[in-house]
Amino acid sequence: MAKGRERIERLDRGIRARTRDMYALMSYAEIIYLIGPRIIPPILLLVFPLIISDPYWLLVMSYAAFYGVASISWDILGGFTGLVSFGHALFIGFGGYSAAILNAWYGVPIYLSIPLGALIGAGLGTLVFAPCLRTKGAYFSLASLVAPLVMIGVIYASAEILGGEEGIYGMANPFNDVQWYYIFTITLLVSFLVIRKVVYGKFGLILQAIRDNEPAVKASGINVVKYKLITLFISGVFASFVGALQAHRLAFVGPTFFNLLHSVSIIAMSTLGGIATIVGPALGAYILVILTEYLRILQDVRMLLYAIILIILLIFRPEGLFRYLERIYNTFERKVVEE
Amino acid sequence: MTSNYRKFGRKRGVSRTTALIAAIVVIIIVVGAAYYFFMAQPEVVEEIRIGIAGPLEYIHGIGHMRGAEMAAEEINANGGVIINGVRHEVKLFFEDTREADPTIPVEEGVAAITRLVTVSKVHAIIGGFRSDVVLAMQEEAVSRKVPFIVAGASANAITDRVAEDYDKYKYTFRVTPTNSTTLAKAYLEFYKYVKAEYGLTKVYILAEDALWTRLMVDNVLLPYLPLLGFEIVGGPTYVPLGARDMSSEMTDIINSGAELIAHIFSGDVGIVFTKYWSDMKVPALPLGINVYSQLDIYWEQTEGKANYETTMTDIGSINTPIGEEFFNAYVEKYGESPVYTAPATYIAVYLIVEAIKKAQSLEADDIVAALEEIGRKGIMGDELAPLGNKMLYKFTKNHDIQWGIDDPNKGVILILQQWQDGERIAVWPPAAATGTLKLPER
Amino acid sequence: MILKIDNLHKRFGGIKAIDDVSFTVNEGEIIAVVGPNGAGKTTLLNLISGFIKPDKGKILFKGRDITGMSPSKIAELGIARTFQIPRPLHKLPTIFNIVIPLLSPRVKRLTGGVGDELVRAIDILEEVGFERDSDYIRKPAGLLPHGYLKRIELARALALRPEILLLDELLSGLSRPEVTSILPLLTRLKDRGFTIIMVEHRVRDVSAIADRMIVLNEGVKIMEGTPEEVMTNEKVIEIYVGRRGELA
Amino acid sequence: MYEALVIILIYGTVLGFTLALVAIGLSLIYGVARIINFAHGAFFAISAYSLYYFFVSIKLNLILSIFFSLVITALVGGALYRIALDRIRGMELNEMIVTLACAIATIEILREIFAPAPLGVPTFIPGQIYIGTYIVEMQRVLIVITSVISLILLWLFIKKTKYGIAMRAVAQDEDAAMLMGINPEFMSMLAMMVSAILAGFAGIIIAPTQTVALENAWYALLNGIAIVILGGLGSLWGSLVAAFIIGYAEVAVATFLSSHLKTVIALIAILVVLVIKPSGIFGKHRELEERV
Repeated sequence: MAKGRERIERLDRGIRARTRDMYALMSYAEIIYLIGPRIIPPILLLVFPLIISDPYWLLVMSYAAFYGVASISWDILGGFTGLVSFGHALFIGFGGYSAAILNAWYGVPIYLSIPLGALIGAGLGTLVFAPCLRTKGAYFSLASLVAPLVMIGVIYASAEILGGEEGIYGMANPFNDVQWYYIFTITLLVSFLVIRKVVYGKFGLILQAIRDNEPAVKASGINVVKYKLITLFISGVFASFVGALQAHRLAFVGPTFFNLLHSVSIIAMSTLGGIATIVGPALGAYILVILTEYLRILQDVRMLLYAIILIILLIFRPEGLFRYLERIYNTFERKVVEE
Repeated sequence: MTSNYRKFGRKRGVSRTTALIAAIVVIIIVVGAAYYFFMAQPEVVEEIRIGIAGPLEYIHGIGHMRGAEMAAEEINANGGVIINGVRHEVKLFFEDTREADPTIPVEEGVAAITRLVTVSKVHAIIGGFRSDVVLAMQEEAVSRKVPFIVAGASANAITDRVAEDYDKYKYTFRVTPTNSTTLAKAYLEFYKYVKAEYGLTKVYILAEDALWTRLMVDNVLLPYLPLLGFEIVGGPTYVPLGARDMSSEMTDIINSGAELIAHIFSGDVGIVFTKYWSDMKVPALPLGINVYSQLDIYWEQTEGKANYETTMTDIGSINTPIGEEFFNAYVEKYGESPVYTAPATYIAVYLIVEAIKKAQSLEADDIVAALEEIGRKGIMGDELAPLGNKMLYKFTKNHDIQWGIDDPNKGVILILQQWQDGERIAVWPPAAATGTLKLPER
Repeated sequence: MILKIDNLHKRFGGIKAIDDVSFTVNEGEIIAVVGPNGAGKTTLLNLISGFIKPDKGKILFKGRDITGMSPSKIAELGIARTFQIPRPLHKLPTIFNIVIPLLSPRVKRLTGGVGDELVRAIDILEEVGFERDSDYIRKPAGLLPHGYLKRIELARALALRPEILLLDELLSGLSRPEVTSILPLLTRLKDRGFTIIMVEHRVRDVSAIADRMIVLNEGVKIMEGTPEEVMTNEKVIEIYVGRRGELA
Repeated sequence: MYEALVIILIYGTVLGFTLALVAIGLSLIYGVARIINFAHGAFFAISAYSLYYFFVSIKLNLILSIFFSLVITALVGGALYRIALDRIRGMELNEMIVTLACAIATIEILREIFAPAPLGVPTFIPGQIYIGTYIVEMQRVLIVITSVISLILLWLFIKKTKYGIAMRAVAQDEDAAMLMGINPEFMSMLAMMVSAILAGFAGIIIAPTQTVALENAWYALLNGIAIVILGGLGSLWGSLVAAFIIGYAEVAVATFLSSHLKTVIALIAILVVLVIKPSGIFGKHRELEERV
């Protein structure tokens, strides 16, 4: 067979060019190329306990999923709507406290206290953030940063009722490590799918439009405030849900749930992974949580190294790791021989 | 059409920054792996593994660490522990909880406990500092059925839970400080003493804003001080943890005409208090708790403004006739006086070892039973730590350490310490006193 | 009479941006509001479209008081506007810029929610001068040239199926051929029954299509009349001193 | 009542000045470079620890110690901008997280170098003066005097010097400034250094009245943010006024109500201000911006 001219072609280009939006795949390689990154990570997450059954790493991975959900839900606000919230911990805290009060004080069973806690937490959080919506840009960020700090103050001031810094404890914790791992991980996967559905639909289009140009959206006859409130609530439901889960997992909830560090870690994870990508924030959460725990072996220089790594990644990959990896992945090439 | 696949593009290659990041990641992994394989020694059967979980970067956690180290070295040097004829050595595992920083969430502490239990496979855990973190750590420790000796947090809830649900929480013990109620009672003893000796009766209550201080003020100071013949002329005033300015509080104290300031500080607010108290020439004597003034450097830190400042202190963190062996050994080894977590952790290691020796077992339930026994029989024998010789260590039925009021033979005693011209002097109880209380001349 | 502006006042700090302006607009008219820079033209549009609340005065739309309503509510009622400096949804493809108003409650109500938004969006883009298969429709709007951004502005306003179009300096920054291609479009829109209020700096261009003109200066309405009346008015020429070239 | 007012006046003023130094720095760097600098509190800590090192550990004389501390702080500020922020200008989130990570790194480094416990620095000038019957430490008088001097110096720098004017130009319109031959990158770095010096100076003069502790970095940052929101981002006068509002309010709340309410009340006040006037007390008029 006569050899033709050799040409190098990017794998994704070939697929797209042939199909426009419908995928008509021509080889297994193409199938793997398309499906691999979408299916392998969830499978890895689901079989993780079969590979590593150490409860410590299961706990760490649960934390990662916890932060993952929180970061993804933050991404709807910060990434897609342009409401860069510095107080996302507010939802985590409200969710945790709501579930804790329902379960520990009123004996609401766990399978009700968590979803109810999520809804109440999201509602309360939306209520608190609603006045902050009047502010824009950096002012919204800073105003939202203040909100959870006020809650910490309120909890300290009402120590007799809300338990002050000793928090609320005694919640039901009926699951073991593996079960908790799956609860957190499946919550992450489900949140991911739901939020993807939300932001890549018409609703998400309006959110992105609000981020790009708010006056134009107003002039288009769309009630921006209403959309922002709904978005706050949707985002809050997920964050509150994991807050409630965490409250039951630790059988403890305290003012640190509202901590600045929670809010800021979430932003750090999202930025590291790449905002407005949904997968990115979850990726960032896994990287940073595992990194923090992995660095434990270094004892006292641990946080220093953590900070330095974070700085380096953010400076040299400012667009986020996900977009970077995506780009690398898209450069997979093949040689095409034209006859 | 034939095709084959290449990983990276033609000209793309690997950019310099990518290489840099990759290098960093590789270094981290290599260092980590090396650490795992070379530093973390292979498991030896003849080990009593004790985990220390505390804020290891702060003085309290350093106290945990050093106290444990001292005890472990002593025990191992004396031939370790013989269990069923096999010699065991104490091996320590440290995990940082970062809890001294009030912004750190509790998850960090829980992860530390889990790691100690499941990775280091410890037989018992000692540590804890911040009440909320300790409560969350306690939950984790008992759910994994590992004895957890709290050496640093005073929340009543920690031991109240043992009473509420013994079967679940029996793995928890506390060596020091005793719970808020006991602290408050000891506090009242100081006041009885000061009233009897010096006739001071007008009290102003000033505390940092925390649940334990509120409980102490509400449940003990406010009801009982008047019963003891004191007049509460002002307060209670609660100072937030991050306060950096206390001028208004001091003015209020001066105006109230108080002779005594009942103060309760565990954070560095205490330092701010001392400075403002001295700067504004407040005539009243602070009598109570100011944890930072237990440190040697406090005098220097406050440029001597700490003169006359008093605080409640534990045996072992001040040089008294009772804890002097421990104190001197510690100072010789580390060059500075111990913080209260150090003697607590020190004695906790001894208690665990003693319990294991007694039970001849490393099973959690056996250790717990033996720890309960230790107290009841009062068998703190001569062979135990130098610190234990002169003071009874015994757990109450709630697994709290028993308080001996002013008699070290009945239980742990708490000391009233005063700064006098650069020296920390124990002024009460008489059994441990090295000097007498002095009043500020203002 | 579709719109009635009644004694409108607006101050910014010490500056009177709009000082006692009143006029009425009839259905199917093109009204041009002209005046030099800083005359308060854009402020007037912002007041009508609800982006700024007036200090005093009333705005009646089909007899209904819309003063102080939110911009989205006013748009919902049928007053669409464009912006002077086009700010498209720069990260989104051009076509989605038009889909946004199509998703608004007003359009849903008018169409009954049937039909594909994308198809309708392309139709509207074609109407304002995009080619159906052009790359521009799929490109992020931020990458388009200035002239097209103005068209996007117009298309977005049109997509809302408004009764009144408020055009804020639609012609500014456009080249002569672009202007000549847009003007007939506006006349066509008028013929289809739209009421158009256009704020414009370039008096001459609009005089060709406007039914009536309103001249503003320093927030005050100087005069109102047909283009001929305005172009020959002494006062107006006085305001535009040094700008005769533009007028003539 | 009268006494309480005097106390509020004296101590509120002292507190107000230190807060102002911290907040103005934060406002300055936002104004010039549009960076919300989460490492601002770290400057406060760096200078205080440097002072401890020079003044207490190696017993240098006071003026030299302060000078070296400020130089170190300024260099750290400049380095932070040059090494880290320069590359990611305009990416607000990255900037904020990077500065935050820098703050963490700085604090960890300080923790490695110095003792983990809070440290103390002796008062610069011993003694006290009497205002009526009230004793005021000389150190506090010094705080007020030096703060006033440094604020005047800052004002002169911004209004009169070439660099100050250039900095204001960048703050107003970066593109226009660039056309005038001003290098906005350099000006941003300079602004970072000046803001570091301001925060550092606050850290130095306040050190003897409190403690040199790592946590101070966070308290300084949070106070600074609170004031900057209240006064309006980027508005130096706003920050100055807001600093005094917060300073007096904190002392007043502590005097008349209860100390533990003072943080909550300050924060709630900020939320209320933001809701009523979303751009802060002295922020720019939003409605005018809307026109452009």
